[in-house]
Amino acid sequence: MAATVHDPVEADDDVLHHSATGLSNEKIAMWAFLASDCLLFGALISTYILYRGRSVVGPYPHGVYDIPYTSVSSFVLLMSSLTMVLALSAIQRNDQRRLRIWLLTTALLGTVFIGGQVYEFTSFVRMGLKIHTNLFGSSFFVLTGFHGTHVFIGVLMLMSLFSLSLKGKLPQEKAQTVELVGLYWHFVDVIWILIFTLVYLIPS
Amino acid sequence: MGVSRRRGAVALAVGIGLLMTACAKHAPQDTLKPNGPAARTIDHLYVPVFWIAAVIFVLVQGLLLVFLFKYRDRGERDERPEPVQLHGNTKLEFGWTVVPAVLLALVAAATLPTIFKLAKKPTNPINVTVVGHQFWWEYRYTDPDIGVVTANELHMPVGRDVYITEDGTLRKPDGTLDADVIHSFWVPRLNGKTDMIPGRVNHMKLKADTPGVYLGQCTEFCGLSHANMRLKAIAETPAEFDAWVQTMKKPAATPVDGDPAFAGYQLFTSRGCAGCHTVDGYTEGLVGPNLTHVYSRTSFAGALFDMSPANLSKWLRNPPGEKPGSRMPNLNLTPDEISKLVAYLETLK
Amino acid sequence: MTDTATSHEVEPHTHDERAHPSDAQYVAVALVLGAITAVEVGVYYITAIPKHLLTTMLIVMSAVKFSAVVLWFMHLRFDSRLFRRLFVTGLVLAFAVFLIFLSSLHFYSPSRH
Amino acid sequence: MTEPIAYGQTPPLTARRSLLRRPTSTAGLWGWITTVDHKRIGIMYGVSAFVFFLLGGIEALLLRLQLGGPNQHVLSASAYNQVFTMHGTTMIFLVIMPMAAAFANYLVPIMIGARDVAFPRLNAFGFWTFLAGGLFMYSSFLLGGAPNGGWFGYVPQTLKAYSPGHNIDFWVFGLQILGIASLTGAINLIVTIINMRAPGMSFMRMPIFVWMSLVAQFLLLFALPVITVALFLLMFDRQFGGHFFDAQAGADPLLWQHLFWIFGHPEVYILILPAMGIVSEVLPVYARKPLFGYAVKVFSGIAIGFMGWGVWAHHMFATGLGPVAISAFGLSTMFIAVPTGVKIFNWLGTLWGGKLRITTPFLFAVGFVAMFTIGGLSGVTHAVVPADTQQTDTYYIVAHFHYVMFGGSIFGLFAGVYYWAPKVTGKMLSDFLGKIHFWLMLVGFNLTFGPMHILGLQGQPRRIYTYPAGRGWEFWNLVSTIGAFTIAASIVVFIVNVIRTKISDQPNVGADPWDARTLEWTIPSPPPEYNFAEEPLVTARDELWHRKYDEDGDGRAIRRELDYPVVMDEVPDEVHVHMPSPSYWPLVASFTLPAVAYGMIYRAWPVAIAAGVVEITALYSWALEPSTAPPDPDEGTEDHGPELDSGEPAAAELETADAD
Repeated sequence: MAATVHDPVEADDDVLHHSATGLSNEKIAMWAFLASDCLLFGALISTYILYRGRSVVGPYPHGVYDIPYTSVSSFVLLMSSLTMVLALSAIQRNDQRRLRIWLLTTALLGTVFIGGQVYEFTSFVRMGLKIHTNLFGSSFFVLTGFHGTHVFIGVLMLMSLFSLSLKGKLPQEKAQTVELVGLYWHFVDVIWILIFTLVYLIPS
Repeated sequence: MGVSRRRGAVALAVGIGLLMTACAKHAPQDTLKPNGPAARTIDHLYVPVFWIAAVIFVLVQGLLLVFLFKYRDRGERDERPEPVQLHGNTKLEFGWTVVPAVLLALVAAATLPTIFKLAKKPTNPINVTVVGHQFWWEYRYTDPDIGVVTANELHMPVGRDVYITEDGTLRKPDGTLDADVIHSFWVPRLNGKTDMIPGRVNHMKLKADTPGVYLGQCTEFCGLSHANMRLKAIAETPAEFDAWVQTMKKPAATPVDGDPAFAGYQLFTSRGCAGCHTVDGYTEGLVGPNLTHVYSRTSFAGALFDMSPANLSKWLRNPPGEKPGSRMPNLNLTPDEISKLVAYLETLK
Repeated sequence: MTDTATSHEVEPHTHDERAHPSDAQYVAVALVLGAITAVEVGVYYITAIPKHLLTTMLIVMSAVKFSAVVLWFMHLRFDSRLFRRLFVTGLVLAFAVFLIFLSSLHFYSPSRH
Repeated sequence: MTEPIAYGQTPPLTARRSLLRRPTSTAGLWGWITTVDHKRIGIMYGVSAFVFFLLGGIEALLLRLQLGGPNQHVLSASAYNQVFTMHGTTMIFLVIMPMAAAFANYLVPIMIGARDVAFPRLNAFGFWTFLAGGLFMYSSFLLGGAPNGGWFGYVPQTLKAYSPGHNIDFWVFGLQILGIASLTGAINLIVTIINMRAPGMSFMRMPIFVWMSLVAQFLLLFALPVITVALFLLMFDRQFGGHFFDAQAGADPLLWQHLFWIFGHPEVYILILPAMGIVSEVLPVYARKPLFGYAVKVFSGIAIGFMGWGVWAHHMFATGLGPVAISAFGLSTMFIAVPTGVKIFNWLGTLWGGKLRITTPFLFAVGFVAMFTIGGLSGVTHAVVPADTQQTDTYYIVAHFHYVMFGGSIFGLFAGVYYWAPKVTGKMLSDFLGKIHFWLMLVGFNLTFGPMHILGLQGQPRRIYTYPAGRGWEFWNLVSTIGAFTIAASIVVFIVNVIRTKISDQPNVGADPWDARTLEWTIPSPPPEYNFAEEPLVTARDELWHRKYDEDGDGRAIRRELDYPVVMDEVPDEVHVHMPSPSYWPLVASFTLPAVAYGMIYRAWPVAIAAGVVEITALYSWALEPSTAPPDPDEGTEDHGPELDSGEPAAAELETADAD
């Protein structure tokens, strides 16, 4: 069973007591926030698409992109979604050991992704692409930087959960906290799925 | 009742106001007095919509007033029972959804063809490229038989379309854009406005029915002197227009030593004017307006001042003081230098 | 008691939640996702595919991946309809608005190359 | 770092360690500053917004003085540009939006029978962030010049190349901070309305104000990210050499306009929908009839909300989008008038056959309908695209949107102020002064903005700091200026009314002075901190009315003979409801944001980084702090009964960190 409010473990939770829909406030809030974030990334991705092929000076995308490299880091982020959902599954079974393992793995995979992005950014800069070089530089760095910031915040939250769990302060009743962080984490992942296709793979 | 009378008075005032607009004698930028086909097309579209709106206005405000009067609680004397608790009426609500929708569909049916009609490229027009600068207008007559460059005052022959290209993609020889910020070109009695946007190219057409000076101005906020970025469209008979073209094609006046203007002519380069202004055959500045025939214009500095030696002197003393944000700096000219420069400018007819 | 908080359900609650998948199913979904990613990168290198077809294929594949993560990992398939409506509203709005925005620029041609 | 407390567990007192000792008292100034009570926050929203309203009003008077005649020298060109920019920005972001937030905060919980909003501390954070953002933006006047690019901030005018000072930076960062405030508020209210309704309060029984607030909050939820992105792009262009709007580098300045208006048009409905909701609450009470066509009203509100996303480019009809695109946007703009018109006719239907008590709130509500109708009609003329190319960027537009925003929103909000003032304070504002206020305002308003239609048609552009004589604009500009001062006089009457009422010793008005219809009138005025001593059970739309009145065979209302009270006029003794505890963290988290912004504007990176660290610390401390503090040992430890806990787990809180 999952951490919905119908979970017998959570049935005593306060959340249920003042809910008109039977759902938890926090989860509605998180979904509302993610729905809102769709427009944030929508605007950023559209900006990138609008400016595809409009830079008047180089470097241009095909000159700097390293598709195999980015594919690997995309795969890493994709797999972190799996470990995230396994962490949630673990806390719902009150399996604290696996919870910690999977939280830590997810945070590590996220860190690897960010590390990859840092490396990618620095190599682009070495190739002469900076935020002020051209339209491509501006829109690429801002879009992927925004996404990277989202991942970074996610890693912070995962590490916080991990340390709470170590201190024994993440009992099964708090599975929803893990679920909320998970929702955020998966969202960051699906945005990257779009970015990987629309920014890197689609030919211009 | 006070409610009705006062609201009636307001409605009356608005109505009278609109009438007064139509009759106002000195409103040279009045959109309700079109004097060209485009502006008239727009007017013919606006006026019926205005009257439809006026009917709905009278209907809604009238009903409000009637209800306020008829149903008001008269306190102690009021012996009506409590109102019927009416929750709605499907037929009525359906009606006042559908009727406005139908009215709007009619308006749309009139609007859409007009949009395309106005967007149509005119045949055999005079082509003028307009570039908006902070805070003045540059006109380049691009037809090979005209080939004139001027500023602020757009000359046009009556009865012939002028096809305006607001080109925000033009670049100076050094590669930088001619355009700076967004401006909007508007001559209310001839047509609606069109923005001139850096990096984009927009078009509009102007045509005047009768000779005259049609005033306009920039309508997109463009900085400190947005209010001072004015313009004139001068519609003339074809013969007058041709004569103007011929004048503009003449080479610039060149004073010879001994002329009173000669000292000014020399100052023009030595005090830096030439760095920004073009005088054909003499200087090639690319920042300010082309001055080859500046004194043939009736106004200057974004059509802010009437052309006169006194106004020119005032202007040269401190341009940003006269026109905030002007890119023409205060050159700290002495009164003597100013009068010499003005003497030179007066020869540039 | 004077202070029972608002504990009840207002509307007939639609029990549209279903049990969440097992770990094995999660792994299976992840394997599919990985496989699609591999195909994505693969087709990218097949130069024989015409550009428009390639673009379509890539967009379809990323939409499938997107949906898989949202439906399974984020449990949107299993959770309350309310969450689905919230998220889909945002998503569809974003798509619609920005598609209109980008395509409206297509009607404008003079300075585009 | 404090320890998290599991839900429903009473934390051990010794375990409480915190960077700041948690505030315990709800009394005095600190009680207000650390409050998480939605009603106090609502009041603070209202008072702050009113102060900003006065500032924005003074700015408007300065503008009108300058334009009262041709070639005036009250303001320089530079000052004029700052003042008109700040007037627009203030009235939209610091007056109408927070005023609507004030009403929503105060009323939504008590109208749906809840004890607080879903996230009380997030609510406090939202308010303080709004205030911090407003003060931050106004500090620019003291730091070298206020924003001067217009409330629409069009590029390239607002790029560094053309606005090299820090003016625009204050605008960019200020709006960004205000956006954070609005986004948190939107999420909070959405969750509250969806999830905190009392038993029986189904969606179709919700008061219409709650409905309109819900739609407006959804519009905020989806519109704010778009302006956030636009402002970020502008920030990158100005601060870090980006090229998003640099035509020289191949960029399209219209990107800004699209993003701005994709936000900006829904924003218009964000500003008007709450006022429509207020008017729809007020008219039925004084007509003694239910709202005509409740369901249609609700759905037209939702329809407006949706259609509001497809009309943004009508702000750009002169930008050369091409005939196909402008035809489409012209059509969508015309048809958004349908649901709007339906609303107007339904208000008329509400008055029809009623027994109208002509009170101040009623007059303001009727004034709303009358004035908004004018704004709506001139709006239709903008949808006629060719006509709009004559009207746009002239005073015709200024007239139009003031009929919507002032004749609409502000009249509606004043209707709400007069209507709910007795609920908030327990005292009735003077009806006599209120009516003077109304008539002065109505006349002044029409004198100010009516002539602007004419001026616009006569070709007077907007945003001009001066105009020459001889354009035919002198007379109506003078009238308009006189009108503006008439409005100012009406505001003075309002202030006198408020002060007189405040210092008067009139007896408490009781729970239901208007013989009203909705739940908020069942509880004492002002309501106790916990709102409802007993959770209400809702059986009908207009619950209170149905408790009081039955209908006879003709459908006429007849008062029920009851031997028990249906409202609670006084706060009962011996009610123990454990409410969320006050907290410092929202305050710290809010006021750190301007510090980050100052650091970035002045490139004082250590300041920005230090402030960022404080921000993160505050958010962490907040996340780990239980929403309800343990009982104070000095206070005795009697049983507080079940808590109304609105626990906010770490994850949800951390979200606020990246909500910007």
